[in-house]
Amino acid sequence: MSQTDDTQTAIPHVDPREGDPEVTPELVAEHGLSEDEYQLILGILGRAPTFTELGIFSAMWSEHCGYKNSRPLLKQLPTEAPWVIQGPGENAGVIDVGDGFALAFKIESHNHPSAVEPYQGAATGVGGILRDIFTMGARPVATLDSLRFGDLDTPRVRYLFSGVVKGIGDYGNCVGIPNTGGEVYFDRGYEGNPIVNAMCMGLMKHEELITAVAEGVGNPLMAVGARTGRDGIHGATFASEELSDDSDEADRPRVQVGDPFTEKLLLEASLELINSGYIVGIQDMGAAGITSSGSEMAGRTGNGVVIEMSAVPVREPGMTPYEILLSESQERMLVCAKKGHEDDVRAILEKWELEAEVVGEVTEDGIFRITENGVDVAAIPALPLTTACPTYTREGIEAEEMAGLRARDLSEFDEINGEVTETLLEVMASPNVASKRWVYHQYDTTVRTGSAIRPGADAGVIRIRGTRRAVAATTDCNGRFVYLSPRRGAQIAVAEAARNLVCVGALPVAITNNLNFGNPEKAHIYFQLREAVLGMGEACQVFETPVTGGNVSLYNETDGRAIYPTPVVGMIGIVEDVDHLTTPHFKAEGDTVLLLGTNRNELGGSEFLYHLHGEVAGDPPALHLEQERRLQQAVLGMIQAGLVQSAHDCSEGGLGAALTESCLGRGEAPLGADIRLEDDLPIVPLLFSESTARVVVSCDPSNADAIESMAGDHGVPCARIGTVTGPDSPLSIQAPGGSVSADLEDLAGAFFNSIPAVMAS
Amino acid sequence: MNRYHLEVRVVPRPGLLDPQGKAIHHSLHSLGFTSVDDVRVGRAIMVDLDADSEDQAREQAEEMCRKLLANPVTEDFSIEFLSVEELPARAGSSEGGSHG
Amino acid sequence: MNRYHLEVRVVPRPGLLDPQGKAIHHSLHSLGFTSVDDVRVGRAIMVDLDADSEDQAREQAEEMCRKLLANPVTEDFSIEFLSVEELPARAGSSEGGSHG
Amino acid sequence: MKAAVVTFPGSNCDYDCLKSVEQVGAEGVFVWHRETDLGDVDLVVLPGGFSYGDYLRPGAIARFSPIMDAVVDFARKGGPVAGICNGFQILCEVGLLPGALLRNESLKFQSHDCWLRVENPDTMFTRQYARAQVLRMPLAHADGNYHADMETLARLEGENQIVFRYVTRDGSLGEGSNPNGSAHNIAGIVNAEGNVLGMMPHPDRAMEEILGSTDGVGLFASMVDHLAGAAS
Ligand SMILES: Nc1ncnc2c1ncn2[C@@H]1O[C@H](COP(=O)(O)OP(=O)(O)O)[C@@H](O)[C@H]1O
Ligand SMILES: [Mg+2]
Repeated sequence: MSQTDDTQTAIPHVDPREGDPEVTPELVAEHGLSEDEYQLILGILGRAPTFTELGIFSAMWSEHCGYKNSRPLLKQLPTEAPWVIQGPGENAGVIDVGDGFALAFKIESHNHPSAVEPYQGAATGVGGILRDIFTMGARPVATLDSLRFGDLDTPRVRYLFSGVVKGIGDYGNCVGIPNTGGEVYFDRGYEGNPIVNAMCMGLMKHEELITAVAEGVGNPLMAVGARTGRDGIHGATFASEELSDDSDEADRPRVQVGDPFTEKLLLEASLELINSGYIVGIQDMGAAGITSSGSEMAGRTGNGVVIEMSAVPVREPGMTPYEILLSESQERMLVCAKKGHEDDVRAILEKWELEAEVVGEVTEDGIFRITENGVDVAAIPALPLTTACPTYTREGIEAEEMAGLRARDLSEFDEINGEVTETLLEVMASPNVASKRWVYHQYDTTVRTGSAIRPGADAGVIRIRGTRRAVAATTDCNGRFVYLSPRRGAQIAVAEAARNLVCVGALPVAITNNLNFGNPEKAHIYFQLREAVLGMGEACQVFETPVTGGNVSLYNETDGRAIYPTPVVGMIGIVEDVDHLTTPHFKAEGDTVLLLGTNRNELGGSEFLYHLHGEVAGDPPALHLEQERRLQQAVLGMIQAGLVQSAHDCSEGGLGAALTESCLGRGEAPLGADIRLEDDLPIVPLLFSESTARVVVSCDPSNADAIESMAGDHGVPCARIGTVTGPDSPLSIQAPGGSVSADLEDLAGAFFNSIPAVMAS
Repeated sequence: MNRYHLEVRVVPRPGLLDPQGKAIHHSLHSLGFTSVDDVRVGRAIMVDLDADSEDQAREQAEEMCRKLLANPVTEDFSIEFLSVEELPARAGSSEGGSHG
Repeated sequence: MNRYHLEVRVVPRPGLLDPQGKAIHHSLHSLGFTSVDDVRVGRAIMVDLDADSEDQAREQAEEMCRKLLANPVTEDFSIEFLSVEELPARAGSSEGGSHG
Repeated sequence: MKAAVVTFPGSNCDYDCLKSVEQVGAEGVFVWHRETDLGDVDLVVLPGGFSYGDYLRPGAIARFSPIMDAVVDFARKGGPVAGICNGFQILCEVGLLPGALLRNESLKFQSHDCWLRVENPDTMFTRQYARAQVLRMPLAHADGNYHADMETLARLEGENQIVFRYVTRDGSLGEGSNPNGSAHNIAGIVNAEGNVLGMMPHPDRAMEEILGSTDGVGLFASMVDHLAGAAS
């Protein structure tokens, strides 16, 4: 291994390539590089970059690859725990899940491509995250998808929504990876700038873990999988630009088309390769294609690489090194093989009807060197290329209007003139509360027979065959809360994710995250980013869920309007014994219903306010991290002690929605409930506040005492609020402030049919 | 007023990957059709359309493509007239072609 | 030896329900294209094929359809020649069309 | 007893099917589609998935895989062949079963549990079920809409070749019973000889309580049962 300092002295001179444009200040600017950044490049090279080198720097130093604006903030996140095997910096994070198994998991955004072409944008997003997982040596066992769109009442939004869902489904279904959960929000805050985050988790034995390194001087680099075309040239930098009205036009040539069939072959071939022992490292050619995979694999070891462009299998004639290096054609990998085993590698790929070509080799000089028919067209020290990208710590100031928005007095909404039952039906029919069945019925949720809990519960669960164990996963983020109060909003996202996991019987252990924000060069956006990351870190400390990786998507703006700050949390939990698995649905007539936690008058940022009054205002619900923690420990304890029949947390739609969902279940065997609430709160905040740290459980009456005393032990408020009634009884709620009596059929109609009805229109 | 039978042909834009075409091409070769040199797969949308003239019909068809039938980001379209038959004039039929 | 650019059009058998066509027909009407009177959706398979003559090319294309491109139970096919270019004669090219 | 599970490029239920045959006591072996010989197996399963990406038509390309000659041969000799989901589509394309599977009426991929009624318990695939027994299994497909011409449908009805029909939870053919538009609510059929089965729903995903149903066990157990009987 050579030191970078002595390579610094030996940067080869590279002549400009015949036919390439001259590097001018304008061209530098077009590549999204600032004057200072360009100076830095001159310093690193000791000379002016060639056109090809400029493209390489611009991709590697884009926000997407270089984390210019986010790296200093991300440094503050907790990343360690005894069970963390691989923290941030690799293709994916890895944790120990027991019995010799490890879990690789990560989330990735494809917001901009999906805004331009929803079907292919979302599909290729899934493809990318799958490759991040199986290049670690893990077999993908589940995907999740976290989605945000504008309000469903415009054809454009319905087009984006259905295109994205079809794209995610068609790709994942074809590769044969079950979807196990996700979330969808509709809010004008995402109009024109949808969010498409895809998460994947994969299982492996500890010894199967492999990382993306180019090691062993002389070892061959092989391009594996699909051929390289002109797709998505500059996608990485494009993913860091604001969208403008004409982006439909402008971005056409960049659209990448996914080929899930090739992905499936690549998945099987890669796992076979990794187990064969013929390779030392493997990385997806994701954003910035060969450039990022090649330089990062080298950078991680201090080695260099040399790659010959004419050896790269291309789809179209006449591609320049610039195009080949920056192409984002899908379903490609860069493999560092063991010298002498090239043919063994080829044989495995051949079996899966895929190509593998030697395109270069590992060198000792620490230089990322690109040749075209033997002539240098780029030569850049790998380490600075991958690590010297300048980072920016900006000034963050909250927008003035926010304080006022939070202070908004919401008492005017406390009472309803009219039937509370009607209001409950309206809230249940709101697309943000209503069942997302329309979405996940388009996803294969049962392939490979691992799905112990499918979408439709608080979290999805995949069992680990041959053990008693299972892994649970959820994605959560209420962007309205983060918008109104970034730090607390991010804390609530972590808290809700953890709450969802304990409700199915899992112990939360780690998160991946996707930071979807606007343009960080704006002070109020940077404020949101900084505060949200702070809040996320604080919550992860308390819940002991370190961050093992994630993804940053900035510049999510359309014509200057930013999305709600949306730090999506993808959390993993471990189920010790599948006997503990618990679902939200009431199980038996006569069971006792209990509420753990406290109802509060906290309508701020609620779905009730948005859906019925079009307002996004008020102070989001309070969050006491320690209380929340105690509640979750109590719930998990009760579940593991076998005391509860069902558990469901309160989130969008509040207690009213939680009770309704517990009654309806999956719509197959709904049960009524007779609920009596003592709280002297006005009926609206009582039913629709989205206060944190609350879980509705049901149990056999004989276990109610044990549950109460266990809650007491944890210092968690616990109240018997009623009993489960029969299939023909309504959901009836009596409270000092008012009452509800809703037929299950009406509730089911509102909850299950509202999204299908809109989408059929 | 005539009834035009036309084909709207929607094909993936050049340069874009066409996985389906690739797979069919490969399969044709292994079936022995080695003289096949390229395959791209699109949609053939057969439309029967009432209009006063071929120009009017074409104009409508093109607008349908822009609005619904083709995805401008990934697909190109072409329109081909296959046949035409005359319709007995009926009241209001001249509005047949109007649309918002 | 010429290179023939042709379209293989594969459409659902008449009488066979075509939900896709029905759906498109419906959306076209709701978009105001009320003069549309029927829609059927099939595949447009664009094939580039080397052959000595149009007859030879057609013969090959028809066999491709019978063997692979169309499902006789549900689909009809038709073949249309779009354009042709001459290829510089090369050794063995006359075998280009042969297949088992 | 040996069961071959054929793996095509793009198969993704091969593993589930292997587990299923093993669970009922058979020895399962994967057979790669490029093989030309099935080996000394007693039954063949064509698993679900997206062979060749379902490009062109589901099953259209896979049916030309080298192994398919051996499968057709095995079937013609009376060997039990079960095609599930994509396997069903392949069997139709290769002509071992009549009809075709069109795009779902919804035009969407559909993934959810469905209910099947056992119409014919007297086949080697269903002997462990009772007539009119209602089974719960997941389905997951975009092209499960069974179609055949009138004569064929009449023959299927007349010869008891319709093995499974989609029904509602309570076993009726009423409204909401047909998830994909299949003619006569057909979910599964056998050939005239009764040794080739095709079905769209997934018995291989209904083998354990933790998966929500064990109603698929009967199908695999029936085959093993039948072969054991034939052997003794
Ligand atoms: N885009 C999606 N993909 C898959 N499953 C989804 C999606 N959106 C929602 N779901 C499922 O619907 C159920 C309810 O979603 P949500 O209301 O977000 O749950 P919660 O409020 O408990 O986080 C969950 O099981 C979730 O996994
Ligand atoms: Mg929840």
